[in-house]
Amino acid sequence: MAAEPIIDVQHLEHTYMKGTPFVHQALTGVSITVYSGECVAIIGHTGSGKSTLVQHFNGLILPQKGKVIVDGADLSDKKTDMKGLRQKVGLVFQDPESQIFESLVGDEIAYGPFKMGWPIKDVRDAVKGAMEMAGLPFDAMKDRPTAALSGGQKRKVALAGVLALKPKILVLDEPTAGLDPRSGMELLGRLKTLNEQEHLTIVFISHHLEEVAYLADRIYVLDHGKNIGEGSPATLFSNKKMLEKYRIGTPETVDILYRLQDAGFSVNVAHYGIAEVASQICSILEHGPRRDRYDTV
Amino acid sequence: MRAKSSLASMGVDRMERQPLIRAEDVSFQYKGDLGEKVIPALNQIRLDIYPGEYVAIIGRNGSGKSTLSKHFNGILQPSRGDVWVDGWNTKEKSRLQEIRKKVGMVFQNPDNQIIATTVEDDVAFGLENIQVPPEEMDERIDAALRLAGLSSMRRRAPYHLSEGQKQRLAIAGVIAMRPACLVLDEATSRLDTYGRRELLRVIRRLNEGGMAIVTVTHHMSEAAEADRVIVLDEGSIVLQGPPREVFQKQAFLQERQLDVPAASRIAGMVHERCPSFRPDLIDSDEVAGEVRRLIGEGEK
Amino acid sequence: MGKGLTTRRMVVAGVLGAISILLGITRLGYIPVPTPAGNATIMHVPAVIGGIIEGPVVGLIIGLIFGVSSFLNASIPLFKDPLVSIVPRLFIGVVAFLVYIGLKRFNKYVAIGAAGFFGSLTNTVFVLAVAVARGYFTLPVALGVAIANGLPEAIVSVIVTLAVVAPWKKIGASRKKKSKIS
Amino acid sequence: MTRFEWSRKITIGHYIPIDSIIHRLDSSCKLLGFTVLIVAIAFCNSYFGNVLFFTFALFLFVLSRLPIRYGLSGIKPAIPFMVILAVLQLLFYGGGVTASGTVYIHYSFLLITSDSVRLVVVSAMRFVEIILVSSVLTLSTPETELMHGMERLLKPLKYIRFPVHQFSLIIMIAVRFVPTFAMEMEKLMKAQASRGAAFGTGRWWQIIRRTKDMFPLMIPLFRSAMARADDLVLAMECRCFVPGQSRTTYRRGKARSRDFSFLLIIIGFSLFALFYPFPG
Repeated sequence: MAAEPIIDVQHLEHTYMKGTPFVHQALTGVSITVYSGECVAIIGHTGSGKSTLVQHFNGLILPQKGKVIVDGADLSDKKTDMKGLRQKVGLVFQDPESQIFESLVGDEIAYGPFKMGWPIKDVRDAVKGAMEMAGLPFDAMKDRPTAALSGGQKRKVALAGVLALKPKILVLDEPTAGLDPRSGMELLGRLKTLNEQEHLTIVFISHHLEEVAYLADRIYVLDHGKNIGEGSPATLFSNKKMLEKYRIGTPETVDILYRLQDAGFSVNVAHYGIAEVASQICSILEHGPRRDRYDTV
Repeated sequence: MRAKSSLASMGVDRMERQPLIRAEDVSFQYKGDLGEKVIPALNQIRLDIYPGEYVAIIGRNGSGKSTLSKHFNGILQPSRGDVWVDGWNTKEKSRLQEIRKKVGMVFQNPDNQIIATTVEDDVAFGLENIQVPPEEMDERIDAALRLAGLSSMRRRAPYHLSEGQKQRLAIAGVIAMRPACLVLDEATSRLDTYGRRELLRVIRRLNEGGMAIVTVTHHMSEAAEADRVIVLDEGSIVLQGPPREVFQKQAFLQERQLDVPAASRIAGMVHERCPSFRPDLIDSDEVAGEVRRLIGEGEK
Repeated sequence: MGKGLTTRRMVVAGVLGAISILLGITRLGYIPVPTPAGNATIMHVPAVIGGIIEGPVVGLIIGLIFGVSSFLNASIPLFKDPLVSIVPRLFIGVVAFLVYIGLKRFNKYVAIGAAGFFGSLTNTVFVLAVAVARGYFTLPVALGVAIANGLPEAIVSVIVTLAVVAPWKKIGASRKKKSKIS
Repeated sequence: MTRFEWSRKITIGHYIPIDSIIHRLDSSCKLLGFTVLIVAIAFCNSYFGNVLFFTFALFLFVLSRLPIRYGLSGIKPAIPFMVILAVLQLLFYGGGVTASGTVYIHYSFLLITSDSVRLVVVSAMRFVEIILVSSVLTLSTPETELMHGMERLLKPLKYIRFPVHQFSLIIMIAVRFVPTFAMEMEKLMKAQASRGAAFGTGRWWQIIRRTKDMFPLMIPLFRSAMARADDLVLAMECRCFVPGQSRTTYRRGKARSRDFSFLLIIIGFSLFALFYPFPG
């Protein structure tokens, strides 16, 4: 992992509807750093400010207080080139298929590149590349009507529409929400490939801890507009107090380990994969209880 | 193991009771637009749902599970076969009102089920339709909102609610009509972990109060809560039974692109290495309990 | 067109009415094109669309919703007069429906465009007619506005109506088989 | 770039929850009374009648205990329009001189008569009066109450087979969905902007191009509206809704004699100010 920060957010605050009775402070001082090539998950329950935070990354919301630096550009600086920034940071919203408006797949994906004013040949190459990254065969799909696609395919088209701008950073707001589990798994697999093979920096919001565990190198936990925890999935899932206090929930496998721990068995919560849990249980059964009472007071 | 209060889980009782919903050889085809070839969405489904039962219907995308659930209150009528609700055929148009009063239904997107501009008016909407006397409405609205955990929201506008609260409002709007059965068509699929947990709590409470629940879901941990799981594939019922039996057939389910709860997979894996470990476990509580049981026996 | 207000027609009237209100209370209803007002409004387009897809009653109700919301939100004296802001709007969807039905057999695509055009002109002409009758404008001024504002607005209306209704009615999809990048 | 953050600010009603006689009025009586008043103002052509209406509008504002600045805030942005309109009317409306009218100025095409002056003054007054009256109504009544009031008001029309329930439900659905579409629209704008969209590009005369810039917003918005409509129809039918079938009503009117006296006063006053043959 390259140790170069590509997104640097310091003490960021944001208040909606300032000066009205409905004033609402969504961010109360977030500081997070994303390094180039990383895959970072942002979790926290509804209303914790996750969406507000990520909309700062491509300048849809400008910092009111605090600092946001994306790939060297300071977003508080009025001279920052927004168009360039939005090309560099691809933001995929929740239910992105709702933004599809062209009647043909190819045109839909080419919308962004055309708006950037690229020559037609580059547009074509960009669309082709994006479709392949999103798992849509170019020749078979580019002239298909968008109306006839399945839910999973529509989401891929929307993703390709963002990838076509060749972003360095991909930001996704609940990428698998509303998809059936199969399509969701496939999409996660694509994202993992993009991160590992195309070296795309990925930041994503998720409620789904299994998904976070699968994809993320590092997790930030947000609560009431503040980051209150950070770490690898293993360190975070080992922090039972935090999971409970901030209503984050626990993946089922972690939950089993906690229950065993509560019963006095010595288990390692950092090893929460299904096979790992099974083998931990087997070793308890095979080698006797090995209750470690000092471990769980 | 798990104590279920629902009467229907006791097999003896089931024989004597009349089914609330009965599907008899139901086949269904969507009408194609311009004579394109039509694939049957449902194929000779036979199914009984009993009062107070908690049933989960699972299956991959396009397996027909949503289509089936829409037959239970006459939104769709079978192309062949019949669906009976409390003795009434859903094909009888004049009975549709009665049928829908018996079988309430909640869908995926809560925003598109809320009609009124305040929470209480929305719950009242269904009551007005079935001509509940105005004097009785207040009490029914109260009760429904309390069950759905929304009592403090009565005068709120729906757009001030969270997604999870909106979905509970949709449920309140249905249960105020006092149906015998609540059908949930992927009602939790758009909710976050917390919202889903709250919603499941409401559903469990309703079931404990005697309401039959039919839930169509992608979430196996949700299906594990039911008395009976029905697996649909290509429009046919391919497997049904209590969750612990169904989720043991992991290879069979995986062939049909269905997962099983992580607890069941772990139980299966442990069982392979330690045969004394029960393979038919469905949640984390049971897995931990089984480890305790075996260790406890070993210590004796 | 069928009988009375079905549930479907009610709901379509409701959601399109909501869009009409939304376009009116935000700047989204204005498209910056060269007219004396500086932009063309598309707030009446939901009424046109409602008239085309669900018939005259739906068109009329959406027109009414548009009218009342434009009366309540008006900041121009002309539209704070209910006779100017509400009454003319009732006819937008009805005219759009009649034009669509009349031309449908000839060519659906043209019929939709024409409905958009005449629906929009109905708005312009009726509003101006009442305004003249009420003494806000003289006839020559009104004629000037009708041409300078009404025509661009009608063109905008045709484009938007076609873009929205044609895919919904599943026509026009066959017109284009290849994407631009092919 | 704050233009992306607007959906939260959308309000349809402008209700201000304070307590006053006007706030407490039964909404159907209030709605009827104010409608009559607004229509009467719209038709009033005399100076004297308008002075009366103006005074009455101020009186209502005082009764409602609403800060008068809320009423004035509706007038301020309209002042430039009022001036332009007044000039237009003065310059071009001279031709409409009646027998009883007096000619003040007549120079070449310019013709200013007592009638055109009256037109200018009266339409400006009418505008101010209607602003005041309609803001009292919307500031003192929550939107939901307004809708219920309307439904009760229209109820007698059932006897001429006007679908009152259906009509009020449509209005309810429209009001209910405005905030939903506002949020959706904001999300669409942000999502398309993230793909490099710019709204209002091209030269000023490129009408088609400028209209097409709105496609990424308008097409998804309408498609979503139709999809929501499909869902909502199902949800309503599942809750036993059958159009035209009789229903009970949760919200019943509680109009008392006080409300009826208010109604009578307002109607009586309107008729008087409108039809009494004031001199001049």
